[in-house]
Formats: sequence, structure tokens, C-alpha cells
Amino acid sequence: MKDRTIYLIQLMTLSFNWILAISVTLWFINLVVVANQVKDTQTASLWISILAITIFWILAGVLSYVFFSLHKYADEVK
Amino acid sequence: MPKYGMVIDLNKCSSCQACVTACKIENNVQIVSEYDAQHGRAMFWMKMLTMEFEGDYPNIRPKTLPRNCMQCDEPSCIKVCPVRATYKNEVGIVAQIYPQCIGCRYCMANCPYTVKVFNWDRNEQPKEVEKCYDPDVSVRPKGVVEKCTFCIHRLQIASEKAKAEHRDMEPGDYVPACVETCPVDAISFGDLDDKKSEVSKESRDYRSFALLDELGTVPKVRYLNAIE
Amino acid sequence: MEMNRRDFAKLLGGSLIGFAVGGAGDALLKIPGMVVPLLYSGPHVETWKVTTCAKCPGKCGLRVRMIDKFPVQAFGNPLSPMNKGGICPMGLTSVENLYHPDRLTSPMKKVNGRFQEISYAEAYGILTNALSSNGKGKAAFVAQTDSAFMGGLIKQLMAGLESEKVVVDNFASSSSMPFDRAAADHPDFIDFESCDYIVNFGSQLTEISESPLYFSRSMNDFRAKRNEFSTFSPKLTPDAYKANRWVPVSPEFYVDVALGLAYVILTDGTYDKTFVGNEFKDFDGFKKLVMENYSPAAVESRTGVASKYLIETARKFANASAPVAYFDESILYSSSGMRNAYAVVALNALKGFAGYGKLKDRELPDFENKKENESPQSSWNSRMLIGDKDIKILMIYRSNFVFNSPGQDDLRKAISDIPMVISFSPFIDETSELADLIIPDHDDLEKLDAFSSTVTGAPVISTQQPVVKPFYSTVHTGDVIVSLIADLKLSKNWSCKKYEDYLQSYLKPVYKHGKGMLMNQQKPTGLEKSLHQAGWQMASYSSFDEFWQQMLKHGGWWDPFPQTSKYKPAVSLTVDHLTANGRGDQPGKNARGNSLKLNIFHRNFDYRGNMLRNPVLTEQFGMDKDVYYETWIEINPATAKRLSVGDRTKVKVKTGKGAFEAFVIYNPAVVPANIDVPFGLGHTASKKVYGVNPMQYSDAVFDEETGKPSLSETEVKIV
Amino acid sequence: MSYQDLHDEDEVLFRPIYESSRSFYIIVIVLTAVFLFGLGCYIRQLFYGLGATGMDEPVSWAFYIIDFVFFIGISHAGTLISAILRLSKAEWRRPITRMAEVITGIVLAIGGLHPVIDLGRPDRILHLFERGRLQSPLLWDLTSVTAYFTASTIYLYIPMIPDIALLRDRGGKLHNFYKILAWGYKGTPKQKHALERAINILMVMVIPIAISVHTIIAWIFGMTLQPGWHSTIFGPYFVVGAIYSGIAALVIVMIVFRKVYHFEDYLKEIHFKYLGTLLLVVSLLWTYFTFAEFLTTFYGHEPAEMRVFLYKFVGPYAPFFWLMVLCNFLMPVIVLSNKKTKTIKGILVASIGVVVGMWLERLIIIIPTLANPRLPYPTGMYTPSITEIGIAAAATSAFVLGFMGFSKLFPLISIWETKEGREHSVHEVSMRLKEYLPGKTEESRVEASVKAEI
Repeated sequence: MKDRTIYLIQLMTLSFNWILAISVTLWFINLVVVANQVKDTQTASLWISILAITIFWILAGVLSYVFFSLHKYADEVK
Repeated sequence: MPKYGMVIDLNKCSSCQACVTACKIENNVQIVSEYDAQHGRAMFWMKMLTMEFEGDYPNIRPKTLPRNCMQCDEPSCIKVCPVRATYKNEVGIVAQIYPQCIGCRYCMANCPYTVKVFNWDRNEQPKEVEKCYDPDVSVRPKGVVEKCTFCIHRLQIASEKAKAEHRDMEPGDYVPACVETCPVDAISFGDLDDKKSEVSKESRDYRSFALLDELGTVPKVRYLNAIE
Repeated sequence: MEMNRRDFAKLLGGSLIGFAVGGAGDALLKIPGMVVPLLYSGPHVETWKVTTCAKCPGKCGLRVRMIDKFPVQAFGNPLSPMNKGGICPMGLTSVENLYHPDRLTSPMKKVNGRFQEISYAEAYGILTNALSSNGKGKAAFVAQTDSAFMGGLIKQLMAGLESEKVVVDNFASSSSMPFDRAAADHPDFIDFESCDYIVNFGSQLTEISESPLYFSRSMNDFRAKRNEFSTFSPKLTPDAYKANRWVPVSPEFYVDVALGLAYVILTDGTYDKTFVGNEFKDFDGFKKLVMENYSPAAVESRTGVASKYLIETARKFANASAPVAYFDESILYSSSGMRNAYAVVALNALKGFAGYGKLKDRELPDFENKKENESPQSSWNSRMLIGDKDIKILMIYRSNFVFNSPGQDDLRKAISDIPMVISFSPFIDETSELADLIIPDHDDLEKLDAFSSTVTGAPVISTQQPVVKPFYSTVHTGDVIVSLIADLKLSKNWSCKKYEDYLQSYLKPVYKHGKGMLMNQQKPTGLEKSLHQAGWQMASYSSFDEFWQQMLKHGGWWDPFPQTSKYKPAVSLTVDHLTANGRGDQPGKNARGNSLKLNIFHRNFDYRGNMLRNPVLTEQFGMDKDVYYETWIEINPATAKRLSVGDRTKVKVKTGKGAFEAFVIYNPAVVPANIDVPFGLGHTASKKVYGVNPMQYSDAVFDEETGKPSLSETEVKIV
Repeated sequence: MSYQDLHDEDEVLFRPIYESSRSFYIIVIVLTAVFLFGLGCYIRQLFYGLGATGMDEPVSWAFYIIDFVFFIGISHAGTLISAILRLSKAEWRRPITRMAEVITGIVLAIGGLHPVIDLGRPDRILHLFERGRLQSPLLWDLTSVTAYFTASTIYLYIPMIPDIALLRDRGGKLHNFYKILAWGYKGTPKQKHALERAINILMVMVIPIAISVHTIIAWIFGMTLQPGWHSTIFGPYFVVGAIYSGIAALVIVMIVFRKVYHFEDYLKEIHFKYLGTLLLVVSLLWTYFTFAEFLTTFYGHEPAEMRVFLYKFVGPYAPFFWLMVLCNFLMPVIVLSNKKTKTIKGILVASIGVVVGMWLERLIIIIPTLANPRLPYPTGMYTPSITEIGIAAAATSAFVLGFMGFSKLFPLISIWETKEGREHSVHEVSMRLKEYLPGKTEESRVEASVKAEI
């Protein structure tokens, strides 16, 4: 396979994690909005959402960091 | 907004179980198969419980009481529902949204009164029961939790009727089926916030007690103790 | 499944057509007008119709909820003086019987042991042929109805057929029969206004009685007035929960207990001396009998009832101003049945029947005729079928007597020996399955009938109107009998063509009488009462037809302000009544011995073994014990431990008639010497049999005078 | 240096990837059959409703929730242990961590599915996203399990990248697959450094996430009002229990694969002895928590609580309870504290006991409480139906299948870490040891310069 294709596939696998992080974020935002609409457990929803969103973003961030640094330093001479 | 509550006078209750039957036919509660019933899956929103036996034989009396959903003011079932399938509405009724329930049964596990029942199996009713379905109440599919709703469909009908007649709801416009049926008028029903209503007076009676009051669920179904 | 190409094409075509009709039918195809009613499910208009529940002797008013002319639910009629809006489980589920798939849809004839559908004309032809050729003097009739009118009609038919062999099982008349025989008259009601003490001998007032709902309310009021009541019964049933004292005693000892109470009253001298002196004919003989045999100590040794309870109860009874020693039909269910009842009548007589009331207003023809129709009952009963070779024709109306009595094999054999058995049951039950011809009756909701009652202290006539047209080719049994009487010319001056005419002939005097009101408003106020007494009428009708129509529409007629009096009959009770035939009177003998006894009890879900085909009731039958679709036994934990029987386990219960499996429930209120078992399950004629019928395992012990079975004298073992 | 050099040294670690014996296929077929049976059971349950299970009115949660808690507990084997061992620089961790992390990943996926199996209406699962209510512990649970699964998968994957690169360089049929997954890793110092940095961040993050997962599972029960559940101790109690069962499961897996794939040279007795000691410590900790939990219940003597208590101690669940005490306390403590029995076999027996015992513990926590509600209700023994047993068997076989599948794709023992240990750690550890000792040494300066070089 061409390196270009492989790189794209790798990017796609990485993007799964971002899709997860973003969908978790959207989900929690939705839940907070719903909680606000029905005026029910707004504060609890907000705090739990902030906590959860942070974790998922950090995880995605770490993975991206690894991905990009590996590619960046791949051609470096030992 | 009224806050509906119920007071059951155990002094009057004759353990005839008419409320149980009335509830069953009014709310189309599933009649489960023989196997299921014998394996603890019978479904009753209203149930006669024998709490304990008082005294020694032969001066012994069972303490029986009809137990429906307590319609708690601080319901523990609502807290744990992950999908808002059970909620407390503006008149204080803890209602169920059957199409939203995912059937996790967390509310059943957390109800200290064990009032919630689950549709374990497909709803297959005898023909004669199907013909007698109450058209006002939906028939629940398998896999959802259900419980007494204070016959909330009757509230909807009564309030719409009142609206059509351009008047406010009056006490007695809306009573659940068990209240209507009780042969000895042991169950009184009405607005707890209305200090003049019978149910509110009775709920403040010295004989009044609530089941598992110590848990802080603040039941809106209270009982009047039977006294000699 | 194999499928070739042609099949597939067919299937495809079929589904295409289905799609065209179903999916696009409305828009693309113009549906012909004729088909529309078939597809259209109706506007769902809700209406309510009023009728009367006939499931038990209670005569409760029913409000039936109709959606597009089909009943769906039934609730209590708040305007009925009997139930005032309340209703019991049986009434609530009465709609379900209407739609029951097991209902017979047309007359059936047994050919080579199998039932075949025939037309009504054919069935009626068979019936008239049989009766005209073989009828006179050779027919018997077993009926169970709480309608005095229907009972009267049946008796009229049998009188025309010159046969004494008729029994109309009617709770009210069975309950008043002992009074009629011992005192030549019976009380109409308990005078709850004056009554201040009740001793109850085994009747289940709030569950099975002449009006369970009326009694439930009255007993609550009675207790609210701080009045006391004691119950002597073999089981702590829900109505005994409320008793100030419940004394467990086996039904065959009611006679001892009642006479033991009498002993204390006689010794204390607290009885009504004037009444006894004037009306109690054989008082000296009675006194002698009691004083010799029924001292509390003697009673205690026989029955196990502590003498202190006897003395306490007797003194309370004697000191009350208007006490009632109450019994109803259920007192007869023991080997000493009628003697029990006579003893209680005698006990009442000692206080001059002070708590009982009588309707003064005897102008109402219905209540005149009630006596004629109901009592005195002929001395014939269904047990006498056994060994009776003279009976050639047996007719059975709604009585499932094979199911609800012991010794079923004998009965079955006796019935199958009769050449012609005609049943009017709307279902195949344990009795009608033995019939040669079944002409099914309507369901209660399709039927016209009327019931009269005085138990509330007011004359009440409740009407049962057909809320829905008959679904199937069933025939009102009343109509059959009316036309039988006409066609066979069994009665002179018979002008009735239908049961309706017959009913109207009874109710015309009520209309002419003019008093009372229809069940179309709440009980009148005090002002209206004064107006009423001053001669004002509340009638809203001007002709009999109008009266009749309105009566059907509103569910009945009643007189809220009747004239009443105390019940003060002449007592013709003799010592013979109490020592009937020298049988059973064996003072000093502990008849029960040490063995366990099977005590069959009734619940308010089934009255005489015909309700538990209803799925709702069947499921709920053992709900409070959490036993479903199976027979359970209740046992005292102490007894259970002695027999090493675990709670909520299955055991085999063995009697002389065989053994059955049952589910054990510990109940500390059960008499230690008894094993309580509920009656109702075990319908072997249904498609699905749940539980067992304890009657089948019960010894065939009967009260000889009435033929009622004993329910608590079978020895039982747990194996 | 070149990766080709590693071949002769650690060839045995690569062998499972390229060679499969006949018994391997037989086991796969058998397990697949079991799995398919369980799947069939589930499909049947979908059609007929949860009536296909043995659950009933008061006991509305049973096998599925027990298995859920149990599997999630086992998942703590992994990531938590490997993170803690890495964090504490325990050198003997090197051959263990990979397996531990794999257990986590697989078991978490299986355990996380159990609540879905338990749902009456799995078709409505999306309602959780549409109308979820964040106050419900079930949603916390969903979130934390997802987070833990994500974190532990990343934590499994990142340390595996160098090994994947090795596999890629060896070529073969799956060359492209490894090429994609290796993310262009060539082993340059800066790549190594980035990798290590990421591992360090994850190591710190994964520990609170793992602890939160089991705490939240405990809170599913602890947040209710039910007797026997409503307890503050439940969070830490469940975590300890999870670590306990996790270590035991890890030991079992290690012993099995040591035998099957001939890793005796890598997984030496000393590893098991260390794990055995860890197991012993956690066993005592677990016993302490159990004792504290039951003593307070007993001393308080609240009627509803006592009903549950007696149901466990002398009632119908007494056999399970005392079996649990035997499996979780008596047996491991006796086996592991005795030098003679603390052999690999002994540790295996203790571990199997602990896994069984911990399953029983979940059973004993969940069912007696539900079977003894506060209002009088008939209590009966809960008996699982064939559906539940089938699904539990399928879950177990899915776990084994997953592990076997993994072993056919990736090395079960971290090759680069082993190599790193061989090349650097001996020196590093001796340096570190000397550093602990009083006085500054020449070597420590040398070591510092070595570190700077890397």
C-alpha cells in the first residue's frame, strides 16, 4: 500500500477517538440542555458533564500527541 | 396546582380486594401466564399486603393493607431513572412514560415499597380480557416498567371535561378507580394542599401514618391506623 | 417449506393485492359503501348503562361502560341503595364473562357422548316432547338463582308438572328458612339503628351474604358507634378481622355454642321474660334441654370454646338492648346445619329478636309473594337425586351442584342414570357436561331479570336490563319456561308470552302502590321525607309502561322511607328441632377427636363455583397469599412444625377420598386442628384446570334436613 | 541498533503469532460454539422478553448485573495493576503489564455489554443519549465505563506501538495491518521520548479513572435506599474487591499462557511469588472491608438490614456466603502465607478460588437485598434460567476467544520492554539502589548522564 493511503487510514483511526470525544461532548451538552428544559437536576448535569468531557478530550489529546510526534520524528536521524 | 394524595382508612377497609380488581381492569394490567405468576411475576399495581399478625391465637388479627404506589414527594425511583421515563408531574403524581422506558429496572431496585412491576413477557391476554380493555389506557409492551399512576388518564379526562364546560376542576371530578370502587369508602382522595378537603384533614389525623416514613420519601398515600 | 416458482408468484400477487387494499386502499380504490362498516371500527362513543349484578346474592347496582354499544367495564352504581357505588371483584369483572370464549353459542344436544350444536327450535321441541310424554310427576328441577321471580317461575313450572322435586338455591331464602320453620315468619333485616351487639355464627357478612357491600358499610358504622360484635367461626376470615372477639369453633358446634350462651342467659335470668312467656311455646322444654346438657363447662369440653368466652359473650348479649345472634345460609354447611340455625333462632328468641326488624308495609305484592316463592322450601334437595329411580327428567338452571358438593361421584352417577337431563347453563361446567341437552342462558349482561331485597331495611327491587343484544343464539331461560308453561298448559289463566310479561305482572302492583322512587337520585333529604310521608310522591312516571322503562333504565325501584316494625314472631320451636331425629345430640362426646380436619372456606371471588373461569378473578384468587393458579392450604405454624411442613412448600394432602397437592401457607390465625383450604379452583370442565376442588376430597357428610354439605368434618393427613 | 537482532533472543515471544497448533483450533471451535449458543439465548430473550430469564418480582436484577459487576471488577486487573506497577517502577512488571492490559480491554468490552443484555428494551438504548438524566448512577456508569474503556485501550495500544513496529518490520501476510497500526514508529529517541511521555500521562490518568469506574458501580447499589446496599463503604469495598479478582484473573491467565506458549523463561516463579504476595495483601484488605461492613450492620441491628444479614449468614444464601468466605479469605490466606504452598500451583489454586469467591461476593451483594424488600413480600430462591447461564458461558468464552485472538496478532509479553529491561534497567536499578544508600556515588553521576543522553 502507498504510504499516503496508510497515512489516511491512520488518520481515520485517530479520528475515531475524536469522534468519540466530540460525540460525548455533544451528548452531554444535549443532556444539560434537556435538564435545563425540564428544569430538573441542572447543576448536577453541568458538573458531571464538565468532568466527563474533560477526560475524553485529554484522552483524545494524548493519543493525537503520540500520533503526530511519531510521524514528526520518524525521519529524524538517530 | 393541586397536590393529589390518598388516605386509606384501615379501620374501614374490609380486605375485600375490590380495589385490586378495579385497578387491574381499569389500567389494563397484564394477566401473566401461569408459569410467570407462580414464579413471582404477577403484576398488580394495587396489592393487599399482610404486614404482620398482631396478638396471640385466638386473639390474633392480621394487619392487612392495600398498597399501591405511594406517589412519594421525594421519589427514589425518579432519581435513578436514566432516561426520565418516570417523573413527578405538576400535580405531584409520579407518572410513567412507557415508550421511553428502556427496561433497566433500576427504579424497581430502588423502590422501598416494591410497587413497580415489570413486563417480563410478551403481552398475551385471554380474549375476553382483551375485549374489556379500557380504551383510555395504553397496553404496555414487554420490557417496560409500570406502576400505579393514580389513574392519571382519569385526571386528563376530568380536566378536559372541566375545560369544555368552562369551569375549574371540582373535588370529586377526578378519582382513581380504586377510590371509586371501594365498597366501604375507605379510600379518600383529593387535594392535600386544600386544607378543607377530606383527604387533607385525614392525613393530619392522629391515626395517620405513612409506610416506611423514616426513609424520607414523603409518601402522598397515607394510612389511618386501625384502632380497637 | 418447499416453494416452487408458481407458489412464489402467487404469494407475490397476494401481497401486492394486500398492499393495494391495505396500504393504498383509501386513496386509490373507492371502497364500496357496504364494506365500510366492516372496516370502520366505530366512533368510540362512550355511554353508560345501568343494570344489576347477579354474581352473588348482593344485588348490587352496576354501571356498565359501553364503547360503541359494547360493554368494556363495569363499576358500582352510586344510586343503588344496595352498594352505593361500591362493587366487589366479581361485579367488576362481570363484563369479561360476556366475552368468554368458552360460552355456549347455541343449544347443544349430546349425541354419542359428544355435544352437537342444534337450533333452538329443535332443542325446544325435544324439551316439550320429553316433558309432555314423561313429565308429570317425574321431573325434577335444580336451580340456583337469587331472583325470587325466577325462582317463583320455576316453582310454578314444577307445580304444573305436579312434582315436588324442585330446589331453588337462593341465599336469601336459605338464610330465612330456619326462621320460617321455627317461627312461621322471618325477619327482613338487622335493625342497625337500634342493634348494639351482634353475635355472628359463621356468616361471612362482608364477603358472602345477602348484601356484602351493605353489610360492609353497616358493620363499619356499627363499629364506629362503639358497638361490639363477636364472631364464632372456623376461620378468621376478613369480616372476622374486625370482630371484637373471634372465637374459633367448628361449624357443627354452633348449636352447642348457641345453647351454651342460652344456658348462661337462662341461669342469669336476663332473658326477655314477657316475650318468652307470650310467644315461646315450648319454652319449658327448651329450658330443660339447655339446663341439662349445655352448661358452659360441658360446652367447653365438647367444642373447645373456653367457657369464659361463652359467659362473656352471653352476658354482653343479654345486657345489650337490641342484640342480634346472626346467621345466614353458611350456618347450614355442617352436619348439624339446621339444628345450628334453630339454636341461634332460640337464642334470639330469648331476647325477643330485639335487633331484628320487619317491614310493616306488606301491601307490596312482591314481598307478599316472596314468601310464597321462596319458602317454605320443599324438603327435596339435590342430594336426593341419588337412588331416586322415579326421576325421568332433570332440569338444571345455573346450578353447578356437582362441583360444589362432596360425594360427586355418586351425584354424577345418579345424573347419568336419568334418561333426560336438560341444563340451562351458559357454560359447559361440571354439571352441565352431564346433560343431554343444553339450552344456554344469556349472559347476565344480555339478560332481563329482577331481584328483590329487604336486607337494607327498605324494600328494593333491582332490575337487570340487557345492556347488549345477545351475542349468540342463547335463550333466556325465563322465556323458555314461560313458553313451556303456556305450551304444555301447565297453569290456568296463563297469559304471559315472555319472561318480561311475567316480571311485569309482579311489578304492576308496585306501580299501583305508588310509593317509593326509582334509583335515579340520591337518597332524598329530610324535607323530601316529610313531604313523602305527607302523601307527596316522587314518581316521575305516569303509566306502567313508563314506570317499567324507567325502572330498567335506572336499575330499579326502592322505597327509602318504609314503615318498619320490630320482628316479634310466635316461636314454635320445640325440643325436637334441636335434637333432630335424635341424631347428633351426643353431649359429652368430643366429636372432633385429635385428628386434623379439612376446613373448606369460601372467598369473595367465587360464590358457588361458577366464577373462577374469569381470568382476572382466577389470577387474583390467591394474590394476598402470593399463590397463583394453584390450591393452597393454610396451616397454623405450630401444627406445621409438628408435622414438619415448611412454609411455601408443596405437600400432599390426603383424605379418605384421595390425595391432592397443595401449597402450604403458614397462617398463625388458623385453628391448630384445622387445615384451611379455599373453595373455587379445580374446574375440571374447563380447558385449563387450575388447582383442585377440595369438595372432591371431602367426606360426603350432609345436613339431612337441607342437604347442605359439611365443609369441615373431613379427616385429613399430610403426607 | 537494528530490530533484527532481537530475533534470536526473544523468538519465543513471536512464535504464537506465526504458529497455531491443532488444539488451538479445537478450542476455538468449542468456544465459538458456546458463544453462539449464548448468542442464540440472547436472541431468544429478545423475542420473548426477559421472561426467558429467572428473574422475578423482588429479584429484578440478577445474573446479568452480577456478571457485569464481576467482569468490570476483573478489568481492574489490568490497567490499574500495570499502572501502579509502572508508577512504582517495579521492574518485575515488564512481562506482566501487556497481559494485564489485554484482560482489561477484553473484559471491559464484555462486561460493559451486560447492562445492555439486561435491558428490557435494548431497542430503546438511544434514549440514554436523547433524554438521559445525569443524576442517575447508571449514566455515571455508562460514562465512566466508556472513559475507562477508551483510556485502557489507549493505554494498551501506546506501549504496544514499538512491538507492532517490530512485527511490521518482520513482514508477512499482515504487513499492511501492522504498518497502519505502527504509526510510523522507527524507534528514534524522540519518538521513544514522546511515547514514554504519553505513557506517563496515561499511567497517572488511568488510576483515578479505574478507581472511579468501580466506585461508581458500587454507587449503583450504594445510592439506593435498600437495606444491605445503602452503605458508604461500598465504593472502596468494590474497588478492593475488583483489584482482588483482577489480580487473581491475571495470575490464572499468566499461568495458562505460560504453559501453553512456553513463556517459562519470561514468567518466572518470582513473578508469581510477588503477585501472590500482592494477592495476600489485597485478600486481607478485602477481609477487613467485609468484616467492617458486616459488623456495623450487625451492631446497628436495623430490622430490614438484619433480614438481609441473616439471609446471608444463616438463610438460603448461607452456603454461598460461607463458600465465599472460604474462597476469598481462608483458602488464599492459608495458601499464600505458607512457604510450602506458595508455589505456582498453589497460587493458581488460590487464584481460581478468589475468582469464584469474588463472583459469589457479587451474587451475595445483589440478590439477598433484592430478595428481602422492606415491605412483606414472599421471598424465594432465585434460580437462573438456561438463558442466563448460556449468556454467562458465552461471555466467558468470548473472553477466552478474545485473548486467544489477541495472542495471534500481537505479542503477549512486551518485547521492547523486556529488551529495555535487559539493556538498561539492570544498570538503572543498581544505580537507583546505590542512590538510596548514603553518600553520593560516581555511578549516579554516570547514570544521570546516561539518562540525559536518552
